[in-house]
Amino acid sequence: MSEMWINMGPQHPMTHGLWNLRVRIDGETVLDVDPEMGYLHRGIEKISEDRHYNEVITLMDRTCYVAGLAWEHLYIIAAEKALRIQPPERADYLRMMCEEFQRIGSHLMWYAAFVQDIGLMSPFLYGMRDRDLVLDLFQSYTGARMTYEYMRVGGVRNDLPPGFTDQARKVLDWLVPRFKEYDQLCLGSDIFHKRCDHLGVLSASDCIRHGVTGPMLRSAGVKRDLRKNRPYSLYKEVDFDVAVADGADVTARYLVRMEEMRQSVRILRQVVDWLDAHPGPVMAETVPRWMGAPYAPVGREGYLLKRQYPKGVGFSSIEEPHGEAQAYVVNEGGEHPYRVKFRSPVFANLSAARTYLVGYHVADIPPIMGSVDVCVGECDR
Amino acid sequence: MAGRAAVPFVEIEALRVKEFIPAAKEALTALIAEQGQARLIRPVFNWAGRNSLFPLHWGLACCAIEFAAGFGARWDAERFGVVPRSSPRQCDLMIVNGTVTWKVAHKLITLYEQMPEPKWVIAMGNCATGGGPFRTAYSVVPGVDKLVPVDVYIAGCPPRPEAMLDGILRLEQLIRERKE
Amino acid sequence: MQPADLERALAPKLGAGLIGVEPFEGMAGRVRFHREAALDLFRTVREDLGFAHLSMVGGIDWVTHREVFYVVWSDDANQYLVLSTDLPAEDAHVESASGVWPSANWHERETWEMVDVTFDHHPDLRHLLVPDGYVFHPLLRSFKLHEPEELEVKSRHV
Amino acid sequence: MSNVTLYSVSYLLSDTVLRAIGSVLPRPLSAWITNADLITGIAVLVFGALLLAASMLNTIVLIWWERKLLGRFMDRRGAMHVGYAGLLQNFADGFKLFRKTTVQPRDADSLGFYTGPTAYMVTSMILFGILPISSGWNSGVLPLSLLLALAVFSFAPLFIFVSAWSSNNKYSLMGGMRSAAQMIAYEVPLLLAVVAVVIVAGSFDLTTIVYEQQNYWFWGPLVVALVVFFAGMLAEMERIPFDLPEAEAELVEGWNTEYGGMLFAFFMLADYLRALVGSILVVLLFLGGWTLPTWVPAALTSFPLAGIVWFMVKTYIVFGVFVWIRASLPRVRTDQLLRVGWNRMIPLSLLSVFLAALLVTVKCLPVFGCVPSLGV
Amino acid sequence: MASEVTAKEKPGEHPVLWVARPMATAARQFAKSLFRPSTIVYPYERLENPEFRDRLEVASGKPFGVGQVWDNYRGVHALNIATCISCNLCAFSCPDVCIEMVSVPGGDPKHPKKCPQIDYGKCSYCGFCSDACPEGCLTMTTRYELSTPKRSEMIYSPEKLHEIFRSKLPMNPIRLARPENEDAILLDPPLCIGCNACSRDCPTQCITMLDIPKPEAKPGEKLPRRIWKEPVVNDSDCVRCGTCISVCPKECLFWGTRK
Repeated sequence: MSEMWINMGPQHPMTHGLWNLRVRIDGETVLDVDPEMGYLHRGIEKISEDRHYNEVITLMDRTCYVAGLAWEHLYIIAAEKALRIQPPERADYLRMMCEEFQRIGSHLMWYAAFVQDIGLMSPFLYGMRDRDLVLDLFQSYTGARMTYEYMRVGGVRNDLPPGFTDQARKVLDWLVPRFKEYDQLCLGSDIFHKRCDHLGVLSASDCIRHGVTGPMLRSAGVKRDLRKNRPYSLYKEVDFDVAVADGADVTARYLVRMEEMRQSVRILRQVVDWLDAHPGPVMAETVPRWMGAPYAPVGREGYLLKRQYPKGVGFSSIEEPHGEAQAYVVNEGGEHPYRVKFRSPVFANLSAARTYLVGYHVADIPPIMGSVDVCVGECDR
Repeated sequence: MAGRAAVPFVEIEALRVKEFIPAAKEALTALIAEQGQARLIRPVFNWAGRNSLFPLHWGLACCAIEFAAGFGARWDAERFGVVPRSSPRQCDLMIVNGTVTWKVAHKLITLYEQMPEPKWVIAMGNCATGGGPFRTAYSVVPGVDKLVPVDVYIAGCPPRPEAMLDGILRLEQLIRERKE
Repeated sequence: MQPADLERALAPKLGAGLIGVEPFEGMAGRVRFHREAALDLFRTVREDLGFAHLSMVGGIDWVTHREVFYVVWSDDANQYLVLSTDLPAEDAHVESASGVWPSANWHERETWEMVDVTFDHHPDLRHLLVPDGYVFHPLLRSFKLHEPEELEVKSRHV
Repeated sequence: MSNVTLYSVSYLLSDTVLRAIGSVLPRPLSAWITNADLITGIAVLVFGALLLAASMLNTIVLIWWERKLLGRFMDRRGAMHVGYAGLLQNFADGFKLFRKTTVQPRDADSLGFYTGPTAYMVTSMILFGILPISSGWNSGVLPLSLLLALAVFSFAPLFIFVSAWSSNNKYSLMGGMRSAAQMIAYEVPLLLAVVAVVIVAGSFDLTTIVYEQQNYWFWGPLVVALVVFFAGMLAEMERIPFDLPEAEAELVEGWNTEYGGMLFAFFMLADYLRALVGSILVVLLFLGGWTLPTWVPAALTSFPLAGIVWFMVKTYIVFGVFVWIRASLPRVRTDQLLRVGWNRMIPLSLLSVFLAALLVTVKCLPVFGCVPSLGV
Repeated sequence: MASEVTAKEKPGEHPVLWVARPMATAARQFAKSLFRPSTIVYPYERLENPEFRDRLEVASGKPFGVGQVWDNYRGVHALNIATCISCNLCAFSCPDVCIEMVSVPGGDPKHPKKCPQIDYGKCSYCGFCSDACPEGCLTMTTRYELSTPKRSEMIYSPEKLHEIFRSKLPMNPIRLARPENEDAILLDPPLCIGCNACSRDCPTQCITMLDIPKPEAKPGEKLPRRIWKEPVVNDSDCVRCGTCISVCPKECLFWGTRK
């Protein structure tokens, strides 16, 4: 067969979202790829400029729909830095709990999607089933399954409901043996190793050249986790290890994500214990008037500029489930942020697609792209 | 008996072969118009059509995750015979689950046109219904009903999987009440 | 690494191209430079100072002028650094960083289509997020959002 | 026991009916209607109709069985709201697909586009007619029925490739090519494994092969052949882990991407027909067909149609194993599949032939009859 | 705590017998879910029913949320028209601009009572409106089934929202405490003309117009033409809706910290 271009996407079972992977193939070999993004570009950065600082949070949940709370956390840290607000300690612990549960939820979603890519049918449902238990926890304190709107500038919306921590421990106890089951279904099978070993190799130096972060970078043996390297929130208070693997291939990425979930469980046990022992306020005491939700915005522009709230630029960078996300919030003293810029880890991971796809087979594309864990929402924003 | 009066049976016999087929067609159409579709067969096909809706498997945005959760172990939409297929040729239900951008709009229309008749569309979530929180954005179609005809809207941001199932059941009810 | 150290390290290489290094919360500093010195700065920062990892490129429209900022990361120093340059609005172009950091490629494409800053010698300056042939630059302040127009609804049950 | 075949039943049926009609008709007509040639012709038609009904019904129940089993493997319920426990679900699917319009893509080759699925379906249905169901229940007494079954079985890649080629889609084309390569690669070990069975049984007639298993089932002495045959059948049936031609993740729906409506239903039905035939062949060749071990109480084997019942039970259990594999294994890659086929399966199947020949030569087969096992 | 465990050091679980282990795992799952899969038979079984959750948890052995709170699920709103004060705060705080204040019967004819009408085709269920509601009359309930064949049916009028309120669904119980450092409505006295607009439109009637002494006109100075009254805001009753600021014709009211 001669060379031809095929379009994998935008509607294709491999993409898990809305993007187009143009592939030039010769027989079954991939010669060149060209990802085409933007099918889910919703102008979130532009809409944010027309919204209040707190109202941007509703967009953050939808930016990355599998890791909404992590993106809320990202934005909130940047906005608080731009506005010079310090959240109370309990709120920080709650945010850490959110992010770690979200990491488990996101990785379970990744697991479900990834095993479907290599043709495993039932683990998809196991992953979704266990993710639903995590979402139940979210629902019990934020009030929604996926779009939480839980964090606020200066704290979080509400404290935990009674009985939450016991339920959380029960779910964690349920999850740990499940991880073993997942490993049995994947690592225990010879076909999985045949399918995924030495596939989609992206070496550490290539990762850094192309700005690849997160589990993909750690699978290449680079021990870099922002929670450890530059602890934000209160991550320096908790005890955990960074998951690293050798091989830089699909199996290594699987191993890293699985280990990250185990480490998240470990962090969560500590955080939940702390939350049990230390009740307290969850909202900072000094929040600008127009910050909290129960206030009317004032129609006339210019009024707030008279008040001269401190101007500033906030930069935050967190270890999102997919990698390093960054936010850059410019506060010009108005009620709306002047400019919000996000750095999506998936955006960078996808931009290196040519490096880790060329030379493999067409049938290898789904496992490799599955191991990258594409979330188009945050990539296109 | 108007149909038969127009093209009597004897006359059809008398017609030449070249004219036979259009005349027979006309007679048949008239017959169906008079008596309606076969009374026994229509309910069967209606029952079959509403109990086996194959949705198109394409994830747009947040709602796609809830869509997937609806096919997960907990809600299991397959109970109602709803099995997602990847190829539009084998689908009869397009669940638009997420924000439709102008960049993907023509592809959505193409997919809709690739689906064989009879086909239905569910707009799941607020983005598909009316653009949702992104409707002011420059790149977003304010509602998928501007592109393809929508049968059922499911509100929610995103709708729970139960709400999605409720929407599918509502569509089944609509098909049951449908008049041809 | 403190802003003063950075300035000491950068000034001899860049000369007049360097405007100054400001402190920036949570980072090593914010290097402000003239666009003529862009490529020199990128090379110095990457090779001499070891900032091997480019995290993002973004643009801000300050109406009078446009700012392009680069966030880079060094593993050894465990520090972020912002490089930022101001460009005149009517003639906004700057040297592309994708020769130094390949990861800049897509970020610069996005910045180009969003805030209308041209990157010279960029290998592949095409539209990335918005469709081909889109003439507007949405993240400019002059681009306003509005409620969608009422379009014809194709519902079967109105 | 008189040898009841499906054809003899249909001949009897048409004969009786036509003679009854002929008895009330005036003389010249009655002679014409009771003409032997006409009765044969009608019998063939009736045979076809019966075959169609039986195979369709079985296939649809099989799909239901797979959906329910798969549901339990996945911790969910599967179809349950249409009919009792979802039994009518597949009928609904079938009727719906029957009513849907068939869209022929532009630039598709209409001859291949329509004949491909139809021929695929028809050949798969013929397969069902060849196989014996119970003692004395088969479509016809054929001394080489096993060979005929396998020959018809191997038609499929041709028709799949024709329909894939003519639908003018890159994914279909790649799926069709993979399918053809895979089926051809696995034909060889499949046939060699069958040769082992034939050596032990000494016949190509499936009924004889089953009678040979009255003392011991062949899976005991021929376990290697069973493994090869099972794996080969998985590949022939295109089920996970060998379902590459319709690998959903990379090729949208494989070679049936462009097919919708009734033609898609043909593909579906033919696939499951082939799955059914595969399970039946496993039961016939290795698991003793309709016979049961001798230690089973006579009450369980003596009721009317016991043979058919036990045969179907065995078939559905074997198919359940296929479903089990589908639920727990990922799919392999094309080149790996072919490498496994040529490098592992063929030596294994040769080994099984050798073992079978050895067993027959040293005459130690009756040993298996003494071991108290399932196959006693 | 456990020692350094990384994925690298953890040996991969290597295949024992090709495919045996995953098949054993699947079979174990099959045995577990043979009698009670975790599927909820949705139209007949509902998760929001706590007794059902209890039973499911016992039957399926999964932590299905006994003791979990469902009351604060954010679904359709419930509106108590009787206590609504038409303060407009919900419409103000809606990030998606899906709330419109429409007139409802009741209230005096001069100032018709206005209650929120919500377009569920736009609402993102963020709960900002119910957080903002000072009287607690707009809450969110656990109802989530909103499918409809008509777009126009997705717009819920205040009466329809009131019906949901009367159906006594569990309502979102989270009430946010008001921060300590709330701003108050301040007056810029020289600009005020005493027009009574703020007092007239205040939904909580917390603004009273007090007489102020009319100053003596100095020679050569012209007194402003105005009514010699000034608004005084009762901070404890004020809900900070900003209506007074937006109706003030002279822009003399503003937010500020009261000394």
